[in-house]
Amino acid sequence: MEFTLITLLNGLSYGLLLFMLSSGLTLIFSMMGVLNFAHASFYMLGAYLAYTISTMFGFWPALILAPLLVGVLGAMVERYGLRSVHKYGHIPELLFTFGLSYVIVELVQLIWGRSTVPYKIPAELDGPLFTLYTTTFPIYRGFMMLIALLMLLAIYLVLTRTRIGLVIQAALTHPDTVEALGHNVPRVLMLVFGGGCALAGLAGVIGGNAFVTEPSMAGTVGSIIFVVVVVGGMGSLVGALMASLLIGVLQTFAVAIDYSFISLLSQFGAQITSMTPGYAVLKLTVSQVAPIMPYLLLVLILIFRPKGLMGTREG
Amino acid sequence: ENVKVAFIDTLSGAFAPIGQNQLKSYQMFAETANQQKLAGANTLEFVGFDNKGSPQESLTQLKTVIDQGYRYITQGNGSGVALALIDAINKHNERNPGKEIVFLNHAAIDPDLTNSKCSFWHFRFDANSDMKMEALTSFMAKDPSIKKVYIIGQNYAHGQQVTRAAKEYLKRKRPDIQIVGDDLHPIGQVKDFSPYVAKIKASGADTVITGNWGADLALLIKAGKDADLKANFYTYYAGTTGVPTAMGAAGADHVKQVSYWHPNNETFSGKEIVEAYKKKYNDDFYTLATYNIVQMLSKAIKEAKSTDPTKVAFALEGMKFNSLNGEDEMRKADHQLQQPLYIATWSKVDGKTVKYDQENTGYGWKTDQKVDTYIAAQPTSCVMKRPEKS
Amino acid sequence: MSAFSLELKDVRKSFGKSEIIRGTNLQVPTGERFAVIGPNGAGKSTLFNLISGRFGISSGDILLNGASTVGLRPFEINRLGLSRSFQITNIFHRLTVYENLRCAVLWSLGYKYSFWHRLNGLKDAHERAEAVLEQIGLQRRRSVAAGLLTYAEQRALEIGITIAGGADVILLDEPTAGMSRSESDAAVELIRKVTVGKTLLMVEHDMSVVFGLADKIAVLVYGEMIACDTPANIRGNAKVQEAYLGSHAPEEAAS
Amino acid sequence: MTYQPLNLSRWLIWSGFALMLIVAPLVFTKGASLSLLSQIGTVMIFSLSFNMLLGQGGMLSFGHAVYSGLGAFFAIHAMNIAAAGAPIPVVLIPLIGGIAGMGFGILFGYVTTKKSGTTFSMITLGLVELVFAASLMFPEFFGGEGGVSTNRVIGEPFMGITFGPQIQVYYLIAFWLFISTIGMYAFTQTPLGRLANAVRDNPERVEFIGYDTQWVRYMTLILSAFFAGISGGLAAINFEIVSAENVSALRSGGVLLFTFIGGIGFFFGPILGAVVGIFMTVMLSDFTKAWQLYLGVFFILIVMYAPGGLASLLMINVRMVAYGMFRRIAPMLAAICGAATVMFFGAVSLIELLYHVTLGAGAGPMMRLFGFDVDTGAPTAWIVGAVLLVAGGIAFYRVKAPFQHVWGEANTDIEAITRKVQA
Amino acid sequence: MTALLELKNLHAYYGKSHVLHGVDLVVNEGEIVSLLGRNGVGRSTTVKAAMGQVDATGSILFKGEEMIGLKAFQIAHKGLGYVPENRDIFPSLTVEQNLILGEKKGRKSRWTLDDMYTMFPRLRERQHTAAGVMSGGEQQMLTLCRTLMGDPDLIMIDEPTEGLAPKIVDLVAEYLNALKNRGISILLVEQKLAIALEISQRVYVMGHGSIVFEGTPADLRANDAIRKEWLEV
Ligand SMILES: Nc1ncnc2c1ncn2[C@@H]1O[C@H](COP(=O)(O)OP(=O)(O)OP(=O)(O)O)[C@@H](O)[C@H]1O
Ligand SMILES: Nc1ncnc2c1ncn2[C@@H]1O[C@H](COP(=O)(O)OP(=O)(O)OP(=O)(O)O)[C@@H](O)[C@H]1O
Ligand SMILES: CC(C)C[C@H](N)C(=O)O
Ligand SMILES: [Mg+2]
Ligand SMILES: [Mg+2]
Repeated sequence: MEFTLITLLNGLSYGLLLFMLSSGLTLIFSMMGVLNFAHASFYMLGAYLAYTISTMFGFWPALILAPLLVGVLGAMVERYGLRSVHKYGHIPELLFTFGLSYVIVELVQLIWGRSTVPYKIPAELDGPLFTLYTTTFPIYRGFMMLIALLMLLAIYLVLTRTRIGLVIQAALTHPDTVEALGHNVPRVLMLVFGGGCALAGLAGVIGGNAFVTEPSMAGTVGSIIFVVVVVGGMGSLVGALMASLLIGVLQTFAVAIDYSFISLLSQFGAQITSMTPGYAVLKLTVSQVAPIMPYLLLVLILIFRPKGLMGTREG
Repeated sequence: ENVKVAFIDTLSGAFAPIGQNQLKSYQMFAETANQQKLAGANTLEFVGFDNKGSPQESLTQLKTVIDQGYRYITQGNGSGVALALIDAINKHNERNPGKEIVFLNHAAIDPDLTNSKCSFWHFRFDANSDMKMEALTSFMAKDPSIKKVYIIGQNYAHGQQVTRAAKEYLKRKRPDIQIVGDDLHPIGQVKDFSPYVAKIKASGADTVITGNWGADLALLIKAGKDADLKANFYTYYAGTTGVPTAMGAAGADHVKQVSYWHPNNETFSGKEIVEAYKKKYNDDFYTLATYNIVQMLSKAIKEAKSTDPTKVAFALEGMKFNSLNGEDEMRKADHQLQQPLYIATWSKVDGKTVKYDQENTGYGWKTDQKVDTYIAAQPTSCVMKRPEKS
Repeated sequence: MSAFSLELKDVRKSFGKSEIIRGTNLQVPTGERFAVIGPNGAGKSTLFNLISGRFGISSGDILLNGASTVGLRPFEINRLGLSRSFQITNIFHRLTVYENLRCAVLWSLGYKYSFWHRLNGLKDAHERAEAVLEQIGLQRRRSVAAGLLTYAEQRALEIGITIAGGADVILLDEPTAGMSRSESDAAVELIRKVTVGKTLLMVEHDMSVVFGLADKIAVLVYGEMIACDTPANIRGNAKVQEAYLGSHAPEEAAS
Repeated sequence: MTYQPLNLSRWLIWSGFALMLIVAPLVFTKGASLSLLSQIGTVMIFSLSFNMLLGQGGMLSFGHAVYSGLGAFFAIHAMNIAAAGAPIPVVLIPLIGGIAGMGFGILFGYVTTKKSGTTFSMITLGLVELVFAASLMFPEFFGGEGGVSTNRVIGEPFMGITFGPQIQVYYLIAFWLFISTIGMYAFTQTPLGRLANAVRDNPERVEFIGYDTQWVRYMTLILSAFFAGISGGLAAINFEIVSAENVSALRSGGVLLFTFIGGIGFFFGPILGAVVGIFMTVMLSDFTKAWQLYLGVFFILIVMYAPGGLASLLMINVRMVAYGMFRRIAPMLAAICGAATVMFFGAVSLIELLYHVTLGAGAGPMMRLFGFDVDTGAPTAWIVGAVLLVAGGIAFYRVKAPFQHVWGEANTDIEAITRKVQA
Repeated sequence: MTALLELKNLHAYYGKSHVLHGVDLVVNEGEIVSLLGRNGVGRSTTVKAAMGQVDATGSILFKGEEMIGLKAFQIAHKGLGYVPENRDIFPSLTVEQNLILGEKKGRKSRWTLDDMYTMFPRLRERQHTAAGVMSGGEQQMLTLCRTLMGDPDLIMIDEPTEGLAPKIVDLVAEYLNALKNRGISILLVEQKLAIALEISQRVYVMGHGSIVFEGTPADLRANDAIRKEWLEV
C-alpha cells in the first residue's frame, strides 16, 4: 500500500512536470504548426538561468525572472530566425529548431561549463511535506505539482478568454488574409512562440533543481515530450495532460515491477530455462523494459489510434 | 623526449566532473614528476580527449590519437570503454608492429580486464571489483545486524560484475543474509531514483550494496534521503565528485566505502597532495591511481632507458613501488596492481581520525579497517601473450 | 459488360449529422458527355469525391463499367479506368510539365512501382507523354516546373494529367473556373478533343460551356438529382429554372 | 530530362568519380587522412540513402540510423561468425548489412510510412528511441553499453589482402560507395523514383493517377534502408565495433545535418554534405572545442539563407558561369564574401576566446588562435575580435544591397535568355 | 462627392517583376466602381497593393490619408476592407469562427453575426461546420461576410462570383447594391461583364498594368473599340 501510493504520487509529479514541458510544445504546435525541436532546450535554459539568478537574488525572483527571460529569448528566436524560414514551409521550420537545439546546448556549455551546476532546492522548500506510513514526501514535489496545475489554469484562461487562438490558427494557412482583416499576425506569432518557450522555461526552473541541471538535460526529456504530444493527440492540450500523467505513472510503476514473462508463465507451471526459444525476451522484467515504455506506447497509439488520445486530426 | 599520454575519458556529460578531476591530477603530478626528473631526461604530458563516456567514441578518439602519434593512453571511467579499448589496442598492436600502444587503466575495475580479457598492453592500477568485494563482504560478514541486502547497479560491465560478486561472496560468507532485490538501471540516464528507492523500502532491506559512481550514486542517495530511507549503503565510489554533497550530514554513519586509499588513512599519507590539489583546483583529490601511474610510468621509462612502449611495458611488469597506501606490486601474471584496501565510514570531521573532509561538507572518511594486500588478492585466469623481448 | 460506364444507385452520403447526398441515381452510357449542374453546395464536388473514391459512401452503390467500386481506394478506382480532375488545381509543382504527364501515364502502361526500369528508356511512356503534351498545347513549356505555369496553363495541365493515363471515364470538376471567355473557349475545345470516344462527367457553372459540350445535363439540388435530360429539355424545365438558373436564361449565357 | 537512350557526359562523370575514389588516398597521404577518407565514404552512402527519403520522397526522418545501425550489428555478427569458421568473405559483409537494413525497412517502414509530413518525423523519432532503448535490453545481441566488437582480419589472406591495413579497407569502402552511388542515382531515374518526387510534391494527386502513396513511400524507404544498411556494414568493418550509438537519435540527427548542409535538392548534395560534415566533426574538433557550435550555426545559416544547401549555392554560381555572367557579379561577390570573412574571423575569435576562458580554465590565460599566441586575460584580443566582427558586419550590411541588385539583374537576364531559347 | 480612395501613379512589383505601371483610380463615397480587364492585367494586384500586400510606390490615399508604408492590418483598421480572390477561408475553423475573426478589436461594427446569417441562410445552417469542407460557393459567401464583419467603409472585392451558381450570382449583385445603399463604397474586380455593368456607377478598364478606360457603364457599352481591344478576344 505504502509502495503503491508513493509510487503513484511519484508518477503523478513526474507526469505533471512532463505536462509543464509539453504544454508549451503543444501550444506552439497547435497554433503555429511548428514542431519546436528546441523546446527542451528552452527548458534547459530555464533551469540554467534560474540557477544563475538564484545564486544572485534567490529562488523566488528566479521563479519569475527565468521564464520571462526564456520567453524573451524565444520571442527573439521567432522574430529573427523562425520568421524568415516560415515561407519555406514546416519542414524547414522544424529543421531550424533542430539546428537551434544543437546551438543552445553548445551555448549553455560555453557559458556554464560541461558538467552539472549546483542548482539547489531552496531551503524553505526542502524537507518533507508529509509522511505516508514511513516514507516522506518532499515539499518540493508538492510545489512542483501545484505550479503545474496553476499553469494549466492560466493557459486555459488565456485560450478561452481571448481570440488569440483563432487568429493564430487562421494565420497558419492564410497569414495575409488574417492581416487584411486587421490582425497583427507577426506580433501574435511572436507572442505565442515566446509564451510557449516561457512555459518550457518555467518547467526548467522547477525541474532543474528537482532533478539535475546539466547540459544533457534537454536531450533526456526531448524525445519523451514529443511522445507526449503525439500520444495526447497533436495539438491537444487536454490530450497532452492525459498523456503526460499516463506516461509519468506508467514509467514510474514499470520501474518498480520485477515481473517478467517467466514469472507469469511459471505461475501456470511452465518450465522455462535459458534454452527456451525467445528466452531473451521472456526473461526481461517490466522494470527492465521501463525505458522503452513511452516509445512502445507511441507506436501502439499510432497503429491503433493514429489521432492520439484526444486529437482531432491525423497528422 | 616529451612522452605524450592521451587521456581518453569522459570530459562532458553526467560524469564529466570525475574525468576532469582525474585529468587535473594527472597534470599536477606530471608537472612535479617533470620537475623532479623522475623519468630522467624525458618529460610526461597528459592531454585530454573527450570520449563522452561511450565505447565507440573512445575508439574514434583512439584513432585520432594514434594518428597524432601518441603511444600511451589512459582511461578509467567505465569498464565498457576499457573493454572496447583493450580490444582495439590488441588489434592495432598486432597489425602495426613497431607502433604499439600501451593502455594505463586508472579506474576501470571489471575483473575480466585482467582475467579472460587480459592483455600485455594493459595495466590496471585500481583494485578490481572482485578484490574490493572480497574486502567489503568480509567486513560485512562480521556485522550480525545485516539481514536483508538490496543490490543496485548501473547496467553495464562494472555494475553487472558487482552484482554477481556480491551475491556470490555473500552466499559464501553469510548464507543467512537474504538478497531481497537487485536492480540494474541504465547508466547515466536516471535523473529520479525515487521509484527505485520506493522499491528498496518496500523490500525491507537494511543494507544496500552499490557499485554506482558519480551522478548515479549522488542521485540515488539524494532520493533515499528525500524518502527517509534508513538502510546503510555499502559503496565503491561514495567519494567521487557530487556524492559527498548529496550525502551531507544525512549520510553520516550510514554510508561506507571500499577503496584503495583515502586521505584519512592511518598515517594521513598523501596529505600534501590533497592540500596542494585543493589549493590549486579547489577540488578533492581521490584517484590515487593517477599518482601511481605517473610515478610508475616515469620509473619504468627510466629503468627501460627508453620511451618505447614495448620496453616500458616489460619494465612495468612486476614492478614494485612504494605508494601512499604501502608497497604495491604490478603483478606480472595479469597486470593487476596488488595493493591494500580500506573500508571507511562517512563521518563528521573530528580532527583526529577524520581530518580531511570532502566538498567542504565537514564530513569525511573514517577508516574502519585496512585490509591487507594478501587478503584482498584474487587468483587470475589470465593467459598472457607476450611479444618477443628484443 | 454493362451499357453504362458509370452508374449510381441510390447513393447517399452524410457528414456527421447532415446528409449531403440524398439518394442520387445516375446512369452514364458509354461514350456520352454528361454535365452536372446545380447550386452551390448542392453536392456536385462531393459526388465526384464519392465516385473517385476520395470519400466512402454511406449507402447505395456505385458501378464502374458494371462493377461495384464501393470500398475501393482512389488509386484502385483509377486503375479500373476512371480519372478525375480537381476544382482547385492539383498538380506536381516541382516537377516539369513533361514529368507531370509522364508520371500520370506510368501505371496504365504497367510499370507499377518498378525500380528496375530506366525511365528514360521507356519509349512508350515518352511517346504517350509527348502526345498529351501536344494535345494540351504545352509543348513549349515542357521543361518548365509546373508550379511556374500561369493559371490557365496549370488548368490545362490539370486536364492533361487527368486524361494522360488513358482512362475511359473522365470526371472534370469546373475545368474552366477562373478563366476568361477566350481561355474557356479554348478549354472547351481541348476537352472536346481529348474526350472523343470517352465517357465524360463534368461539373460546370459556366452555362455556355455546359450547353456547348454536354450531351445530357444532370441537375443536382440539395443532394438530389432533380432532372437529367438533354440540354434542350433542361432549358425548358421550370424546376431547374427556379432552382438554379434564375434569370440567366441559357440562351443569353450561350451568346 | 527527356528521352535519352544514351548519354556520353554521364559516362564521363561516373568515370571521373571512380578515378577520384582511386587516387584520393594517393593525394591525401597525411597520417589521419586515410581513416578520414574511409569514414567519409561510409557517411556518403548513408547520407545519400537518407536523401532518398528527404530530398526525393519528402520524408524527414529523425531515425534513419536505425537501418544503418541494425545493418551494422548484423554485419558485425556476420564477421564474428565468419571468424568462427563460416565461409563469408569480408567483401560481402556490407551486403549482409544492406539486407538486414532492408529487412528492418520492411518491418518498421510498414508502420512509419503510414503517415507523411510531420507525423512521419515524429514516428521515426519515436522509433529510433525505441530501438535504442531496446538495444540496451538485449545485451546478447547488442552487447549492452559496450557494444559488439570484432576483428576484420578473418581467415586466410586473399591475394595478400587481409583488410587489416586501413588502405585495403578504404578501397573496399570506395568500391561499395561507387556501386551504391550508381544504384541510388539509378533509382532517381526509375518510375518509382519519379513517383517518390510526385508524392513529395502532392501526395493527394498521386492517389488519382493510380498509385498508392503509402506504398510508394514504403518501397522508397525499404530501398533507402538497404543502402543505409550497406553503409552500416562498412562502418562495422571500418571501426570494428558497433554499439547502441549506431542506432541512436544522435546518429540520425547527424546524417540529417550533413545531408541538409550538402543540399537535398541535388543528387550530389549529400556527397558534399558528407565531406563537409565529417571534416567538421573530425578535423575541426581537433582544432577547437567549439566545433559543434560552428556546425549548429552553420546548419541554421543554411536553413535560413540557403535552404538548397551547399549544392545549390554551388549550382547558382555555376549557372552564372555557364551564362557568362560571372565576370559581372564577381566584384560584388568578392566584396560580400570578403566582408563575411572578416565577420567570420571576428566571431570565431570571440567564441574561441570565450571557450578558452570558460572551458579551458586551468590551462592558463594563454592560447593559440589562428597561429598567434593570445592572452585571454588582456583586452587586446577581445577588442581585435570585436572590431573585426563589427567592421565585417557593417561592410556586409553595406554591400548586401548592391550585391543583391547585381545578382538579381544577372538572374533576370539569364531568365530572359532561357525564355528566348524556349520560345 | 468626395473621394474615399484615391490611387495615384501606383506602381507595384512582385520581386523584380514590375506589374503595375502607374495606375490612377478613384472611388467616391457611396459608389460601386468596377475594375475590368483580361486575365493577368493586374487587377488583383491593384487591390492587393491598396491593401498593403504588394510592394508598391506612388500614392494611395484613403480618407485623405497616405496608406503606402502601412502594414495590412493597419490599413484594415482605417476602414478598408478586402475580399481576396481565391476564397481564403480558414479551413480548420468553423464558419462562425471565420466570421468572428472578421471583427476588429476596439471597433464597434454595424454588422452582427445575425445580419450575415440573414443575408445568406446557407451559412447559418453550416455555422458549426469547418469552413474547409464547404462547397466552393459557400466559401465565397463566407469570405464576403467575414470582411463585412470588420465594418469597412470601403470594400474591395476580387471576383466574388467565380464559381457561383448563376442564381447566386444574381443574389450577390443584389447584396452589393444593398451594401451601397447602407453607405458602403465598393471597388469590384469582376470577370463577368454583364454584372459589372449592371450594378456599377463607373467602370475602369485595365490593360497591361495601367488604366486604359474610365467612364460609366453606358460609355463602355457604347465604346466598341475599347471593348474589342481590352476586354474581348
Ligand atoms: N505572386 C506573384 N508573383 C509573381 N508574379 C505575379 C504574382 N501574382 C501575380 N503575378 C503576375 O502579375 C500579373 C498581374 O496579376 P493579377 O493577379 O493582378 O492579374 P488579374 O488581372 O487579377 O488577373 P486574373 O484574372 O488572373 O486574376 C500577372 O502577369 C501575374 O502573372
Ligand atoms: N468533408 C465534409 N464534411 C462536412 N461537410 C461537407 C464535407 N464536404 C462537403 N461538405 C458539405 O457538403 C455540401 C456540398 O459540397 P460540394 O463541395 O459537393 O458542393 P458543390 O456542389 O460542389 O458546390 P460548388 O458549386 O459551390 O462547388 C456543402 O454544403 C459542404 O459544406
Ligand atoms: C571511474 C569508475 C567509477 C569506473 C568504474 N569503476 C568502472 O569500472 O566502470
Ligand atoms: Mg464544387
Ligand atoms: Mg485576379
